[in-house]
Amino acid sequence: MKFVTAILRPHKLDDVREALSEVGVSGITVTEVKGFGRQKGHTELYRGAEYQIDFLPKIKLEVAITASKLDEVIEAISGVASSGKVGDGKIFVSNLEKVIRIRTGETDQDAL
Amino acid sequence: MKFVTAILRPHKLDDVREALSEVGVSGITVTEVKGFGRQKGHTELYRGAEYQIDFLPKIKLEVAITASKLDEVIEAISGVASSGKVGDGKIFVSNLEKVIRIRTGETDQDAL
Amino acid sequence: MKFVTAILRPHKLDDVREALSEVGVSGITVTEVKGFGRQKGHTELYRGAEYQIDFLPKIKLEVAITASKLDEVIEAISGVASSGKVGDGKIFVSNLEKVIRIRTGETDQDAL
Amino acid sequence: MKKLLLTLLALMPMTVFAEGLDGANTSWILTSTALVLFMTLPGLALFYGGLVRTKNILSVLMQCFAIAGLVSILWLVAGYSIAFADGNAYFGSLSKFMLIGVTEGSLSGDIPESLFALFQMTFAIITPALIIGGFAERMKFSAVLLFSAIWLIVVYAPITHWVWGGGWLQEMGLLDFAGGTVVHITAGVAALVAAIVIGPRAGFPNKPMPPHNMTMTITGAAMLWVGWFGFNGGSALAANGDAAMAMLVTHISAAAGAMTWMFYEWIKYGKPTALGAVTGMVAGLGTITPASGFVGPAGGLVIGIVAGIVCFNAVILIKQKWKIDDALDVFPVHGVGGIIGTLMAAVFASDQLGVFSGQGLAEGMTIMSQLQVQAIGVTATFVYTAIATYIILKVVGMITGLRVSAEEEQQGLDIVSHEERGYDL
Amino acid sequence: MKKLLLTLLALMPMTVFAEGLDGANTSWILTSTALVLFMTLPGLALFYGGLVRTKNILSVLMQCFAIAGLVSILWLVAGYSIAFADGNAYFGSLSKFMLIGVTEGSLSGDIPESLFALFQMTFAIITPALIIGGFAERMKFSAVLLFSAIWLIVVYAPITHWVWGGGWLQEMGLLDFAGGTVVHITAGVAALVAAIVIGPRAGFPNKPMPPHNMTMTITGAAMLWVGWFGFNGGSALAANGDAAMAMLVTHISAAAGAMTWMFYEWIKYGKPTALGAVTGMVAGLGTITPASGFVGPAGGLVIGIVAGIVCFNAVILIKQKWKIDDALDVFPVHGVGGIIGTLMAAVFASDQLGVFSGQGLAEGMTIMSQLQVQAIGVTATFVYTAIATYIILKVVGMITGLRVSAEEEQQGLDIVSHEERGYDL
Amino acid sequence: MKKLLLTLLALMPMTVFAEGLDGANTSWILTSTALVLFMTLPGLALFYGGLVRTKNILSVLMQCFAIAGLVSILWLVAGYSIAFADGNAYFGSLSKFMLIGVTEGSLSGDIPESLFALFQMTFAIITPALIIGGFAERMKFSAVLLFSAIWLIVVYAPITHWVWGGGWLQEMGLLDFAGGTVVHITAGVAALVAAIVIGPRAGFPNKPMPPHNMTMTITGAAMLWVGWFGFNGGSALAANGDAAMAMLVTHISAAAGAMTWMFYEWIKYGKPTALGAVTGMVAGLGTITPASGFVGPAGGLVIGIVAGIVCFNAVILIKQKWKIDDALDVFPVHGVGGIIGTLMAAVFASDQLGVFSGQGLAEGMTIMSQLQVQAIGVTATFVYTAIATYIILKVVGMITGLRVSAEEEQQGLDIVSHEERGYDL
Ligand SMILES: Nc1ncnc2c1ncn2[C@@H]1O[C@H](COP(=O)(O)OP(=O)(O)O)[C@@H](O)[C@H]1O
Ligand SMILES: Nc1ncnc2c1ncn2[C@@H]1O[C@H](COP(=O)(O)OP(=O)(O)O)[C@@H](O)[C@H]1O
Ligand SMILES: Nc1ncnc2c1ncn2[C@@H]1O[C@H](COP(=O)(O)OP(=O)(O)O)[C@@H](O)[C@H]1O
Repeated sequence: MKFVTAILRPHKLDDVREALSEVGVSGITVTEVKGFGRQKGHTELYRGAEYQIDFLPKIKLEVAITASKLDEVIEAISGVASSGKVGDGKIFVSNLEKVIRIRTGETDQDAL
Repeated sequence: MKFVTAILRPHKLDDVREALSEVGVSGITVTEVKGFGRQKGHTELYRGAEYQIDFLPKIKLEVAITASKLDEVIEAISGVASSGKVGDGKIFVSNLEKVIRIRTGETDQDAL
Repeated sequence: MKFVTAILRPHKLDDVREALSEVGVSGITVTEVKGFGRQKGHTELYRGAEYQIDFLPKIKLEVAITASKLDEVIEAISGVASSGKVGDGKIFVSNLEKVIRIRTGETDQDAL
Repeated sequence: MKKLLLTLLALMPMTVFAEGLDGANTSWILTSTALVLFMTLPGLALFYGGLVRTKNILSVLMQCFAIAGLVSILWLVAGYSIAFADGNAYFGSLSKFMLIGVTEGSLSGDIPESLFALFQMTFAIITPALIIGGFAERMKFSAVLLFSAIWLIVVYAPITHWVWGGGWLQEMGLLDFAGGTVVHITAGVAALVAAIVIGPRAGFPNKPMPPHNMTMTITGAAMLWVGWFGFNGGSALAANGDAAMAMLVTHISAAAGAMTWMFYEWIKYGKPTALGAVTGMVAGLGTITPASGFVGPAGGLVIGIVAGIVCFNAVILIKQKWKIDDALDVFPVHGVGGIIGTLMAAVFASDQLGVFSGQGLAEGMTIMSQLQVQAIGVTATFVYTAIATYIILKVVGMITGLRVSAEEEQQGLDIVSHEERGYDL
Repeated sequence: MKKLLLTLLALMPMTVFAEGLDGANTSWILTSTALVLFMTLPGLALFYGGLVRTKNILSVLMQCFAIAGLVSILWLVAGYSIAFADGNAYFGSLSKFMLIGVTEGSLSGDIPESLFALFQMTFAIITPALIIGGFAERMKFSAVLLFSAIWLIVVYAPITHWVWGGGWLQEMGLLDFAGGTVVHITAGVAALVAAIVIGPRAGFPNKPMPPHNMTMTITGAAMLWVGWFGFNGGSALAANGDAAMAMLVTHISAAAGAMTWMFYEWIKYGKPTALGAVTGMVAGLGTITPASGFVGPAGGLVIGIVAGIVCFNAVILIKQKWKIDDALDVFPVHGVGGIIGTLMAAVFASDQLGVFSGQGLAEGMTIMSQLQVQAIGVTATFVYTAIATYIILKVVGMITGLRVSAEEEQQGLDIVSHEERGYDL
Repeated sequence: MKKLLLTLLALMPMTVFAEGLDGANTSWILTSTALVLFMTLPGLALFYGGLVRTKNILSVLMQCFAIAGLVSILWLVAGYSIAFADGNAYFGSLSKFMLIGVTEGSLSGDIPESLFALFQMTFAIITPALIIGGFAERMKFSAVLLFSAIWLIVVYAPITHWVWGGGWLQEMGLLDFAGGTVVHITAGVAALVAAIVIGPRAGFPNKPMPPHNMTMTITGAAMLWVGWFGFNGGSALAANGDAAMAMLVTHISAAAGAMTWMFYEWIKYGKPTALGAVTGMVAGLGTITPASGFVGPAGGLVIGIVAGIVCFNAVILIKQKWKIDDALDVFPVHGVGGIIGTLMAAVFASDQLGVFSGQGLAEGMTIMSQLQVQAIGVTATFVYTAIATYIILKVVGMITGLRVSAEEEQQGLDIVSHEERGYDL
């Protein structure tokens, strides 16, 4: 199994979730994160003091999938999350050794 | 070493933390996340517009452990986090190559 | 490639980010988390009821790097994040199989 | 005989005799002025602010603040004069430009004229501030300012003259105690026109845009309720039974509007929401406004109930059926409320309705004849406001542009227009 | 002679002569009415709202709002009449049903009766709103509404008649200037009974349930302080020295209560908390309420200090020792405060206490004889409220059920009862 | 003849005759008192609170609250007497210790003395509360309390005596209608001295410390605007044309200050910020304060514009050039505003300026001679406050220490000083 972590623009979340549904992914976990990268942040101004805010709001989406679906999932995410502008984000893939569904105790493929 | 990530119902956190203490886990890291899965979300109503909110508040618990404790830890979590109703969450296990305790520079088992 | 996750004291974030820049890391992702470990939390007092708050605010920093940079990165983080007092946090290293830059579709080293 | 006169003098309220200043009335209008300012700042600002998304919260608060500042100055310079200086049936004059001649000794009736001008200024502030709900979350800040400034002079000040400054609607006998036409219809119609001209927010109506902070909205609504006592009660321009009755019926209508909306929603959707209750309350307040000086408690109750039902359906109609993105529902709540309130004033002012009686229509008026006058007032206000607002928007659009770019809208107005963030918790 | 009379006339305050309306008094009571409404909305709503957990914030705000709406209508329909229309020693009558006969010209004393009815309405609103602190975070919304409605008619209106409407306690000479018995004891006792009948929140007392937004609670507390000027100062029903002195002692007591609680906590637990300070302030305000029209500044100081100490210990006793989940400490703060304030009124009203003197007891009364009257007032209010509240809760329980299910409680009332969320930052 | 007299009597406002209490004036000052308390609680508390970082929010709210409590008691005990009891040119006396002799019947002019003492108490509260902005986010709570207490007695009460209590500056003819010297200069200077003595916050000026909740700051600013009507309008101590004109010019200056700062910033930095607008508004309010009873509308406009420009540059100068960490900019906004306002009062009070005329200088005064008096008033207040504040801080430092430890500052004052957290959303 694989564990896919994607860093996305916040407003792409709904589209990505739908795209994943279409390839049969039925569960995901989402975290609000702050990203720092090539994309420039914004300036803030308080009583004449200008602050450069480097961290940008991003969404981290985590999804556990069976290894065979990996390419499909990457496709699905990249397809809708890409705008072509700096800051679209990344997809990280790592190996997942085990999954347990707490409710039933099912493991691995059955637990996804 | 193993890295265990559990997605839980928020109100189970305290119980899980205690259960982990009992099996000798002394450190954990917790994140507020939003989950999407089989469990149905709720409706929100604003001036006659009904919104279906699919994302549910969940807690992500991350804990690094020595490999030999894995089963015990999974048991501990599953034991208290399960309510038998859809939405109890999952446990993901992956391999952890290295751990460093920043304060002392200790590594691996000593750093846990 | 390696995926490095560091749990840090919140006010160390800016220093760590700079230290990472210096060793050539150009992107990171940051999450606000709550940590539980050896460091003692604080007490809160509401109308005579004292609560022990065990969870402490921490920052989780995630960064994907090429394997060869691992030691340098660990050094960089440890260097500035350490205060010598309990609660400085940990660094977790795991293997990263694949990285994709969503914007361009570049993969692995090129995507970092 | 002299003794009798003396006694009479003593027994009658001061105001009857005082050709000079009446301290008690002054005291109440000083207070009312504070209450009406409080309605906009922070009342309306919070009510509206809570309803938008986090990324636009400051833009809403800032627009309310900036309008308060800008309008105050324009009112001083020319607005008050256009509205209240002697002139013709349609327009005052510039004789009170810069409030020239208004000193600490000048009176307007039995209160200081400086106070009357200030009290009216707070009405002039809230009206354009109400409009921003129509184009919230997408309009350029420069355009908001320019639009509000022109609108104040071209729409608000003249209509105020028509209704309260001795103009043609006042002559005709229009009943508008505290601003059903002047404030609520003008604001509601302007918001509707602006929403149409500027177009919907990106994603509307498919993407849900829930309020980012309902606690803020409810806090603001509560402040509106309290402040409205100054709005309607103060419009008596005296501390007497008229003021008291206006406050009482205002309160009753607010309560009735809130309860009606709440139960209606409960029945229709299965749950009573806090947003529903406070929206119904605001609808009740807006609707009673023109009628508040003329009706009795039971009349206020009916007006509040009608407000709840009609405005509820108006929201559904405009937003969900017609898909007009009047973002914070200004027209269905204030515009529609102002219209039905102005009409109902003719009915419940009558003293022929038993327990539902009001304070009586003017000599020679019947409900029907008064209704005609009210209808003319509503129509004139509606049409003039709609046309003028449309033209002003087109002009402003040519000068500054009306809308931020799609990308800026996506990022949010707070950072884009003001380089600030609402929360950094 | 005539000249003398004339001069006398001129020198004496208007009110002495005016059998008609007094504008100054009217002005102040119009203002006070706004201040008292402000205490509930948004004051109390925010004070309470900040103390609950995020998932229940809207339920608290909504309950305050809905009670304000519902009570206003019931007060119009029957509450005012039961409390203030002529009747017997225990109950008014229905002769002022729907405020029939209350026109813009009717007076109550030297202020408009419509104003008096509205001023009293704001008291009728805050009392059941105070009670919700007892059963917060677990009661069904329908049950809250039904309970509040019945309670208003069965408990609040009659007791108001006893104390202020010409009833038996007023006859007996009970000193309750602004509602120590009528408002605070009734609300405190009802909250206690409700907390016991409904049972504790899931997890109580083991699970900590810290306030979700202390800034909201402090904001609400500050509004209560300000609004209380209308509550106690307005209860003079005049803009005179009595009103002023009532406001002064109210303020002093609030300050003393806040400081006492703060230092007490500092000594006992090592840290002075903001919640402690504002709770002490509210205790000081509640406690001075019945006494505020009778005591002097130094008396107010002592009352505030006593309030801080006694209410502090009452909170510990009820919540931590007795483990009664009166969730927001309504009884220990308001109930206990009301009781000790009503009793202390008898003492510090005396003009025999040197610097601690008040305005003097009634002809023929001594501190001890007055204390007896006060004790009867307290006991009667306590017992009647307790029994009636218990019965009402049982009745409501049979009709709607009192409590949401365990699972719903877990999920939070905002989503479960209102399908809304407080924050979406 | 008698008839004439009679008629005259009837025509002239009550106040002229009344050697007794004037109900209308009393009504307005009762209201104003509530408005001024509202400025501190919650107004200023929120305005300041939003500007600090989350970890210190409660410390700010708590300091405002605790100062309100502490000062109220000290004012009762001795402050009022030092400021307003008969004494010499520099100091009142302790003859009104514990407000002895102030009963419900005592008058001060034509309002109750209890009311005058309370109205002034609310001024005494806000002044030390303003100071906390200078040392926010780092001072020990015990030190804040001790400092505020001593400062009230040693600085505030005597200077109040100088200016309003019959002291030497009043004798000299200093124009300070509502507290340019008494409130704003003293608070601004004390904050500056405190900021220097205590030293900057850790990380200043390199580390950005953006406001944690701009919505809170704007809400507080709005409340300040509303409350300031009581501050300046109430300072007329009457409900008349003076009060009304004071309120009007106050409002105009606030609006002008806000707009000036906003446009200035827009031009200079490319974006108009909400914080800029509200800061300009507060600057406009602080600056008009001493002048508000003497100038006309156009004068108010100029004063507001000058306030916006000068205070804006003062902020940049103090914070960014001089690197003094007056954390919430108390000196540049209030201190500088108070200074230039006190000076401009001399100019715009003149009735020789055409449309910019005010109500006229005192018999025999010219703009230049009045300016001299004003300059003496400013200098005396500035120097005395600076020296006394410095000494008080040194004394307090020896008793309690002034600053929390570096580690505690890092953790935040909320947990460290009060064991509470602002938000748990
Ligand atoms: N090496 C990395 N490790 C972890 N997260 C990264 C890394 N590089 C980028 N990110 C995340 O991806 C986001 C987008 O990266 P950025 O360089 O701005 O644009 P792009 O992905 O288009 O190249 C960043 O905000 C950050 O959250
Ligand atoms: N494939 C997945 N990858 C990541 N997270 C998942 C996945 N499936 C479920 N989750 C997380 O687990 C939570 C519970 O899943 P759900 O399907 O609702 O119930 P259950 O775990 O009882 O089957 C989800 O809300 C989501 O956060
Ligand atoms: N085994 C673990 N797994 C995951 N996170 C951990 C683990 N141990 C500690 N942490 C995280 O590291 C933080 C610091 O740990 P702590 O034991 O307090 O101090 P130190 O790192 O100095 O030993 C904790 O707050 C927690 O977030």
